Amino acid sequence: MKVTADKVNSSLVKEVEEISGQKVSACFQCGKCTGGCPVVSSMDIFPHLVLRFAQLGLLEELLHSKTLWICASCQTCDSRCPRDVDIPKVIEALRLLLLRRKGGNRLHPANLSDRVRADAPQQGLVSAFRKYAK
Amino acid sequence: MRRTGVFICWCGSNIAATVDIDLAVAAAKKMPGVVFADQNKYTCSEIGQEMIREAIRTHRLERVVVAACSPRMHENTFRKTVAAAGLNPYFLEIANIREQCSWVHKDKETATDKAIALIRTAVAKAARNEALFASELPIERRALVIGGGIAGIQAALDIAENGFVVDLVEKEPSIGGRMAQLDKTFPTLDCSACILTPKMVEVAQSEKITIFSYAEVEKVEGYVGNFTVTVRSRARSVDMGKCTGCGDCMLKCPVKVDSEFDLGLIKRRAIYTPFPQAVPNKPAIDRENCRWFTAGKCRVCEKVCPAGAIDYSQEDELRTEKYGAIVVATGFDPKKLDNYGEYAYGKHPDVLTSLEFERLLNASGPTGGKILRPSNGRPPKNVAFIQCVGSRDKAKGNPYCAKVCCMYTAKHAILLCEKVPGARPFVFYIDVRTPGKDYEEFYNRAYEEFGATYIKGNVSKVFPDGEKLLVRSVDALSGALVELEVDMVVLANSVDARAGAKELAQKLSITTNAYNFFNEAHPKLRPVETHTAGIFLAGTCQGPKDIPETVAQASAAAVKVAALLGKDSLLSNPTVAEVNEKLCTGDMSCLAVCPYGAISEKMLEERRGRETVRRKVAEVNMALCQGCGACTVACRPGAINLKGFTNEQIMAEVEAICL
Amino acid sequence: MPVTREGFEPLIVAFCCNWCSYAGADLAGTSRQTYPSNVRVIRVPCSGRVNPGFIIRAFQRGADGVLVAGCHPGDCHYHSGNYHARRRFTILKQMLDYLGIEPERFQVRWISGSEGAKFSAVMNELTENVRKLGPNRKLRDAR
Amino acid sequence: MSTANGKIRSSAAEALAEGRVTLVLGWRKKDFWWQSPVAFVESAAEAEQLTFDPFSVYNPVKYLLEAAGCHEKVGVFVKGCDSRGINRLLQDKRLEREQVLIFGLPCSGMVDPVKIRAAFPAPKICEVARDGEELLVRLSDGQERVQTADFLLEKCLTCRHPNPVVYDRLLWERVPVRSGVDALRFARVSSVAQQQIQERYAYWTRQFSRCIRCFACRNTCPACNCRSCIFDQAEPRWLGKASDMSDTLNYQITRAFHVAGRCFECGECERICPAGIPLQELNRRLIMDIDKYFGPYEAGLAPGDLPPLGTYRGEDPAGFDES
Repeated sequence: MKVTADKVNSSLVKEVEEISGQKVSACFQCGKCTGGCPVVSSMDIFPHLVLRFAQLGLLEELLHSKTLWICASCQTCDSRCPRDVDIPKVIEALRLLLLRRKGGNRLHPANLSDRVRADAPQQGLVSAFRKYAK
Repeated sequence: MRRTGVFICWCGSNIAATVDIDLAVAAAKKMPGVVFADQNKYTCSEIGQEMIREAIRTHRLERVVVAACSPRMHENTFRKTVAAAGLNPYFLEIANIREQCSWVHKDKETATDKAIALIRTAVAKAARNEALFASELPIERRALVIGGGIAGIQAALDIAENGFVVDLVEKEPSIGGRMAQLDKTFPTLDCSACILTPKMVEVAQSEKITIFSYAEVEKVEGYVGNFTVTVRSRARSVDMGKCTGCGDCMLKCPVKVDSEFDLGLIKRRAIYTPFPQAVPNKPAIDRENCRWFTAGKCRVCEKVCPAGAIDYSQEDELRTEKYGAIVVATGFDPKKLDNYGEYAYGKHPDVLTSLEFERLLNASGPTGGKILRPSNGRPPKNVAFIQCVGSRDKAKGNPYCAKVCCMYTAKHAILLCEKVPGARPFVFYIDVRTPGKDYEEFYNRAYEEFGATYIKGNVSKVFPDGEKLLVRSVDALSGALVELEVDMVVLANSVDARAGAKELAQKLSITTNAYNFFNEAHPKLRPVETHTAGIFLAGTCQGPKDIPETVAQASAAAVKVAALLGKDSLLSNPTVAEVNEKLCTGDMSCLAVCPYGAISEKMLEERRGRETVRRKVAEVNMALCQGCGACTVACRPGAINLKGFTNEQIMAEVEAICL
Repeated sequence: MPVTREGFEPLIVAFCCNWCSYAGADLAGTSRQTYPSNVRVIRVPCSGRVNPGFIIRAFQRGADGVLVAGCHPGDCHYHSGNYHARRRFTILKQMLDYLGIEPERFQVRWISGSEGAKFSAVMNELTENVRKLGPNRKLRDAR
Repeated sequence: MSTANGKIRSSAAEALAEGRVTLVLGWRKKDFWWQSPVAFVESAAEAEQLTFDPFSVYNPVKYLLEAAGCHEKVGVFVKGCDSRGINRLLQDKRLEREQVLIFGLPCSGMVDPVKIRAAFPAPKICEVARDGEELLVRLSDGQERVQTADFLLEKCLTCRHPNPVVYDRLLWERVPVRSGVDALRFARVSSVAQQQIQERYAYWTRQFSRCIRCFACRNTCPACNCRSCIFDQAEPRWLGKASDMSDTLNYQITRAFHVAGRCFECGECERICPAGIPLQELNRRLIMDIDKYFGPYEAGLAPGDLPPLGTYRGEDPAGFDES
């Protein structure tokens, strides 16, 4: 694991912030989230470190971590965070990053027939993109 | 047209290299009203100034325009120059052709054009300049200090030392404040009382200082040099003249209530002094709890008082006095912990705030200085100190750092180890901050010498577990989860502004920040002044700080007060608002936007035909007005104007600058 | 407008409060942060002193852009002048826009005494934007 | 005779006869069917002239400025909109509450003569009277009944306060606020605002090109109650004398700015304008902005409040690029 300028400046960090609506940079690693996390013992990267990794652009490590799938989004951390960071949202953003990345969009809007595009309900289309993107 | 002289400065090559001075002089000569224009290499030099004085005399100049550097640089210099030649200093205008022209533009032709436009603008304004005179305001040579903690005490002593009379107003029955509640002080471990009480006594004994304890500021009027303040002294029910302070009443009083001074860890009586070394050392009856006042029977204190000093019929006393200056030193409140259920404060008796722990350490405290668990009266072994409780917490506390907790917690850890052999402090921190003389070394001792364990990790939750307390956290450095069984938890709760600070700010017309700490006039260069002239700040009412800083600020405020009260009179700023009563509608739109309370209503009597009619108009108090001009825009009919920046002057500038 | 904008040099009048923005302008000078000479500053004690009438008059007399610059909110030397200015000019700017007068010509900015670089950047930007808009003909009087 | 007229006449006559007031401001019928201007009644006998009909649109409040100076106490009849004008004068300290005896008239809307004329172009109209929900239009050749709602003034269709907000006596039952008022209130403003900037400029300059600077809008406006108006001052000359678009814009912008946060939508400016300039539209635009930026505010409801431009909040948003 190595911190480099490229990683710190990675656009992925911005993407995580954009998806989650959270400011990753706000965290000062007080650890209150980790201390109270009910499922922390099964995590490989602790919640406060998720934020630290994200701050340093160590996203590959995060995306391969078990933590993303262990977090139960119980919001205990969020309710105590003095920096007002909604950590479950950040973790959800990381999951999304991973989901969106897998395989790319198999179904692309451009490939749809005009009829489908005109008639298919909006919600159906969006969920179809999501499904096929996985 | 006013006979105007224009003096264009080269400023060496600073201006002359970019602005064609000859061209500018030629252009200036053609401007309306200009009867003389010339240039000088350095107008601010003695030769340059003499040239101005000479031209005023020989050309009978009525207005002077200097085209040179920024008015922020030399406006005063040149005002004195024209005054020396017999003109009103406010007949001077400056055209800023250096900072805002030659230094920021490269092309000589356009820079010269602009310089000429700026000179034309200054000439147009100068033609409308009127003679302005600073008026002299008398000064009341008496100071008021609000708050009798260490800040107020120090300020009062220093002002008195300078020879001025001081009234010190304290809300509680005794002065002393928060510092009186402390045990030892970092980083020297001096006993707080040992260094504070001599100062309290000094205040009591000073001929220049009068203490008004059990009293609060009710109303503030007036302005720098001439404040009129009403102080309400609450009915003490004890005749201060007769009371000898023997304390018999306090022993016999049958009513016991939580001691505020000891934060409810022990009881006091309904007639009480907050602590044994109180100054004045004379009790007050807390009427809300006194049996005579609540139930109409008892009068035990009256019976036992050998001096006959008990007086149940006393009433609040209002006293109005004039002051030249005011020092505000009202201190802080420890943060209430209602938002922090996770720390089990109030749910388990062994979870304490730092100030409560401080009382346990104190020899005159509830345990006589022994650290004992409130739950079972036994000394604790493992103690968790939790930092930043309600500090650095923008989610549900204060976003700012309370500044003192890192240091007093190091002190607590050391004192715990000293007092309870075998005890072990665990300090849960986010960052440890120890800037200050000998502070880092003190903190180093806490873990090197005394073996305090510092854990970087905010405690997530404290679980009461029978006799014990379970503390859950993480050590963010090692990544290890922390689960600690302790006997006591001490919460370093944040520093809040005093409840009531906002109301006091309104009374004083000073401002507060978002957290109700009083605002200084400038965060760096005017740290003890407020925006309201004559009102100064000392101590934690301005923001969290420790004792040395508080004392330094108090002394600084005292110097400011002394400098002010030492003057013979004050010169008022003449560029103040002025009401044209003919145009004034009296709707007081101006009053609504005045930040200084400088505008008031006045009843005008005027003749209309054969009748005398009365109507309301606005009136400006020249001493209060600071010349911002917000009123001039609020006034729709343009009836209120700002001297030195009148509507006429600015309109003329606009017209000239656009030519 | 079909006018050739080649060679059009806009006139920008900037009302600067004495305590922050005028000091910022001075700092731009001392640190030689250049900006176009199209900008001409009128010193006022406070942004709260600026009467909308001054702004309209500047436009009438040929200003192509007008800037009011004051202390940042919370930093007003007089506590609240810039807060009042903010309300007044919020209304004025929306009104100009509603009447079809390019709102870009009228700007309000907060520039502190330490923001010399910002002062010069704002002046560069404003001059450039107004240059693109072309001359102000809508409010200008006949003279 | 309608009961409304009966009530206002007896109320005025009573107050005058008892000496509680020495002057009553109301309305009376003038020469034409569409005119019911403000009447000044000083005796119980004169009170018989008073009328309250679909054309009593004139706001009598501005006259209080003069009247209150000459009379110890003045009676005044007010509709909902007029009553907000009283609060305007109270807030501006131009009137003391004790100086007026206020008769409140809940108002279900005034009729627009233009709409009537458009509906009855040919025959001569003799009288238009209210009859329940309908209007009775007496023509030279007979009479017709029409629905009142189709003929109301625009300002009445968008009126949020048809019932007086300040009064000593309410003369009859309150009327309900018209439904859909909120949607209509800013409809005109929004449709102009949605145009391109050049179209807006063209629209407004077309409107303002008719302005002859007669100052009627200012003179009639209860919010324009300064003793001396800046437009009349010579030094500094805030407003040029030339009749060009530049100074007309200067006048209109300044006028609108001076009533910003103070205009209570009585619409008198627009009604009185001889050139038919939609001044209320501009005033409403400012109301819209004040609501948007400083929070919803309606002038003329609480005389104790500071108007929006007389106060501020630290966290106010700015309507300009604050960067």
